[in-house]
Amino acid sequence: MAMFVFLIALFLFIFLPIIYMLSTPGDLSLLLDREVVDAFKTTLSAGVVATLIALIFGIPTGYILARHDFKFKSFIEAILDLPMAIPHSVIGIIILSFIYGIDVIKFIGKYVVDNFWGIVVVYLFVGIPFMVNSIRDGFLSVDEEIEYVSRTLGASKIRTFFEISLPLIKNNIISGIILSFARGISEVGAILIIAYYPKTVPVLIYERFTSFGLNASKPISVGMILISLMLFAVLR
Amino acid sequence: MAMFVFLIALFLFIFLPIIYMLSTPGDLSLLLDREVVDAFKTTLSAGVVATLIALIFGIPTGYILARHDFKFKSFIEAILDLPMAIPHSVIGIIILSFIYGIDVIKFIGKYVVDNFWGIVVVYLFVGIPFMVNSIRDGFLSVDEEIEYVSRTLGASKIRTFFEISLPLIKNNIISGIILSFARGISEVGAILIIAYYPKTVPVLIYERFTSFGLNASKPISVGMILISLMLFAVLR
Amino acid sequence: MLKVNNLSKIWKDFKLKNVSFEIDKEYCVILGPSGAGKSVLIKCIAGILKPDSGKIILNGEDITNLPPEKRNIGYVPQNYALFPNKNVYKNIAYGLIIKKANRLEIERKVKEIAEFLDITHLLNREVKSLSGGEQQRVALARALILDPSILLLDEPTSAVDIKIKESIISELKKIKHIPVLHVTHDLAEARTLGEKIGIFINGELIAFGDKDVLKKPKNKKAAEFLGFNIVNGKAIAPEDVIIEKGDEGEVVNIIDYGKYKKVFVKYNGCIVKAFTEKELNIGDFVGIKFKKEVNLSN
Amino acid sequence: MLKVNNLSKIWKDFKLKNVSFEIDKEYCVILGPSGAGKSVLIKCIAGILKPDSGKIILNGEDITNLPPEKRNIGYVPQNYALFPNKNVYKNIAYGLIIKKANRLEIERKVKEIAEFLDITHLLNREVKSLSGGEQQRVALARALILDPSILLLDEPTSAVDIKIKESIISELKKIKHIPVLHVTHDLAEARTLGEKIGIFINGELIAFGDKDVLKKPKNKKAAEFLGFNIVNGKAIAPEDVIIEKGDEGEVVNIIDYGKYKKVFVKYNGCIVKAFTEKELNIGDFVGIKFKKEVNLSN
Repeated sequence: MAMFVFLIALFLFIFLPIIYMLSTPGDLSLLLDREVVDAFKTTLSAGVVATLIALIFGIPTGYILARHDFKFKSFIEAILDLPMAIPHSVIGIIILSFIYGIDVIKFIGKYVVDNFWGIVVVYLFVGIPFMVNSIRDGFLSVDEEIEYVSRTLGASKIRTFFEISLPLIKNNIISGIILSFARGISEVGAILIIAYYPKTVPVLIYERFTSFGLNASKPISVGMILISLMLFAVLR
Repeated sequence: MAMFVFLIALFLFIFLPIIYMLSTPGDLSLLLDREVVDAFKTTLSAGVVATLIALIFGIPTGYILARHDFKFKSFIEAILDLPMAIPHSVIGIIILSFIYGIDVIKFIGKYVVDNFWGIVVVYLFVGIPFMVNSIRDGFLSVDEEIEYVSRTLGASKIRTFFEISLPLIKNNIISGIILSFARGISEVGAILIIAYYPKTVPVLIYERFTSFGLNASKPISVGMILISLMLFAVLR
Repeated sequence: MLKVNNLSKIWKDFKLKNVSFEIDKEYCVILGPSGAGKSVLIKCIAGILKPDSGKIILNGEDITNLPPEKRNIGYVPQNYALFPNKNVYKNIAYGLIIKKANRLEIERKVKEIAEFLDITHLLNREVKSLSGGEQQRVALARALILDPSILLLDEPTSAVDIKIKESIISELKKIKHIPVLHVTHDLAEARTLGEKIGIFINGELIAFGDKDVLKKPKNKKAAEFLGFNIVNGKAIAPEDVIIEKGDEGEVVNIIDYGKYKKVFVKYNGCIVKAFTEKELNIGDFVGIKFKKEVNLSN
Repeated sequence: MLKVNNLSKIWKDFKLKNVSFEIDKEYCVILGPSGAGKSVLIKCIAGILKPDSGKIILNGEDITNLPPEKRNIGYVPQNYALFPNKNVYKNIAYGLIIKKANRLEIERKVKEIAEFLDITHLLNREVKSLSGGEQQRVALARALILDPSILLLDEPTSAVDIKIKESIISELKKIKHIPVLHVTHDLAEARTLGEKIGIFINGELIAFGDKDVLKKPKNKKAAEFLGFNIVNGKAIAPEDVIIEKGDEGEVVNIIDYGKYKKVFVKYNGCIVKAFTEKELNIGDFVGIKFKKEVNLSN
């Protein structure tokens, strides 16, 4: 039972700062400030767009990874996981170097750098592993025999996919959406490098902190925490 | 097979920028720059310290979560997961607010703000969920009957823990170490707020980028990617 | 009528080697130990696996390269694989819905098949709440509702206990109107259900024919799998061993199955299994007589 | 000697209700359906679960509140639970190593027990490479090496096929020197091994005594679990049903077990199970006679 001391220590280390923050949010009317509202709009809409793209590409990708064997499969899986392993500011540098480094796509630069679509690109980049893994794990948990039976009963491969497999992984799709959305809107390191403007909430929090100090950034942080907690509650 | 288009698109979206970056690293002699070497030292040593602390607290915590049922258990598990859900710059604000907000611990501020230990605190905060989850999942995968048999054979609870359970989760401990270490050294949002100094590598990359532009930050980024890739390779 | 011609397939650790057989409108049981590749055979016929070589002909049509949805084959996998997101009714109706049958016809047919298999009371249940035996019947109903050209059963009783197994066997006996191919490792199932019987070991169909196949193993491997005693190169079924008074063999083990005892007798340097209703103890000496012997080819 | 006194325990979905019994240096089999709580009983005696009330006395000492490591009890769980990170030798030696026995003594004892259970050839193997039957023997050796005051076996044959089951039973028969408490759902195991027999249904020990317990069920539940036919409030063992010529009953199902057939006969509105060696078909009419009947209390 002495072990409980360690558990309680870790718990308090995380719990106390968060609960203190939520109980002393500062002047919440700051959340109505035009710049703050715009930042929330930017963050959430970029999150939605990036998550939708991740979903559209993630479903077929997850299905293939769960159901097919092919050359270099584990290499491809490793690459798709890689954004989780790369430091955040490095991700910004990687994306920027690539866009400016390859002549034929240089023109994309103006749509990405300091642009809404730059935020989407970063969110997508960091969110993909969460989406793909959730969906792949979902398909892996669906017994293949169920799909086989559906086919012997007259449903084509594509029909079986939509009638049987996809409905069975509903929960994995939801958690993929939440995880990749939450990962996206959390990002600040890569965003500072690629798209300082239009400001996302984490960037604004950083800016307010450096320009006006802790109290100026607290209410916005509380707003962001509440969104995260909501997503997190849905996930569980 | 049309589905493969989606998989290939996602793969290239992640793979091309990274491989381009690695193939055009810029002037790698920059890595020998005194400030760069110091930043690597700071980052890695803070990572090691934070990971060690996480390990020491994570093993008993993971064991309790896997083997005991108690009131509020799922609440505690949720809180221990929470750092994964909170945006990075918000984490900085949360920790800072807490330290400066509670009178009796205000003195800690000088050991944390712009200090090596501040980096450790942040790394620990963001790394805990990875460590605890890996270790808990490890203990969950150890059949309890094995522990029971060990006890009927004369080993006390504590002896069974060290002779049987702990050796069986070796791989989970290793992945817990890598994941929490990698998560730590990736962090930049919270670090910018709590401990800009001593500079960690991600902070230095950000600073070089804003002060001298893309090319000045590329070689350092490549160095950081290589470390991440190495850790990632060990993990798999 | 199903005709399988020189079918070969390597899949994971399993293989089929040149399997050929033919069945008419009859109940065919293919018997083999676990891991012999029986499921691979079933999956090739269902169209789930593509054979490496060989032909599958169903009612005169070469279906070797048809996708499963075009074969009209009823398939009941080992774990039943009910659709977990649909209730029993929807599971059974699935094939008809896919075929866009009209609602009244679907209702009528589901009712009919549910009555036939005695599961009318289950129709509104969720599949998660069903017992193993109930799941088995629902899976059977789902396959039979489309009037398939053949029914494929993969170890239908391997996941249920003995009582349910006996009741499933009695349901399966009712299926008379279409050919059935049933693979199993269970001898009692083969004896009870099989009109045609195949013996399948290590990817090869080493015997195929009527019930006599079970009584006349061709080689040692088959004889051992069928539980025969092997004495001096001859195979003797345990039921053909008569235990008498005497001192030729020593009883080394006895398992009491209630109605009779299975005894293991050390005889001529080997262990002979036999059944008896006599009261015996370990260490007793007995006489042994063989009612029937089968010569083994190798 | 083990004495269990009014033991009660609620754990997960299982419960023990006031279980009392006593065993000497004998082989005791407690028989009950899966889910009856048999494992809970074993775990309470091993000290893994703490009973809610009641006493456990082993060789005169009250061990109810002792931790498992102080009880000197051999425990073989259902899944064997070998230590996967140790080889067979280290698994068997574990208890002696914990007790800090000297190396030579450990070697000698491991060798001895390995010979007794015929697993000397396995000592250097990794446990992952063992078959179910081999794992079972290693687990047994690991428990027996400490000369426990009692050996607890939890469904020792539930994970293996029939051939291995028979060989495990023959190993278990060798254990004569210490009391054994063996729980199972398998009737043949109880008949073959049990010197004392208990019947355990729904957390209650409804019968306990010598082998006769299996032949004289006290109530309907026990009779049904033991496979008896229930006709007019009387229990008749299937082996006590004689199938003759006649027209009292209609054969509704036959399972062919080789040596004999199990037949299900519709008789007086109920289904009577019986064994016969006669050639019968479904739909045949037969006569029925009961050799022995047992009156049921409720």
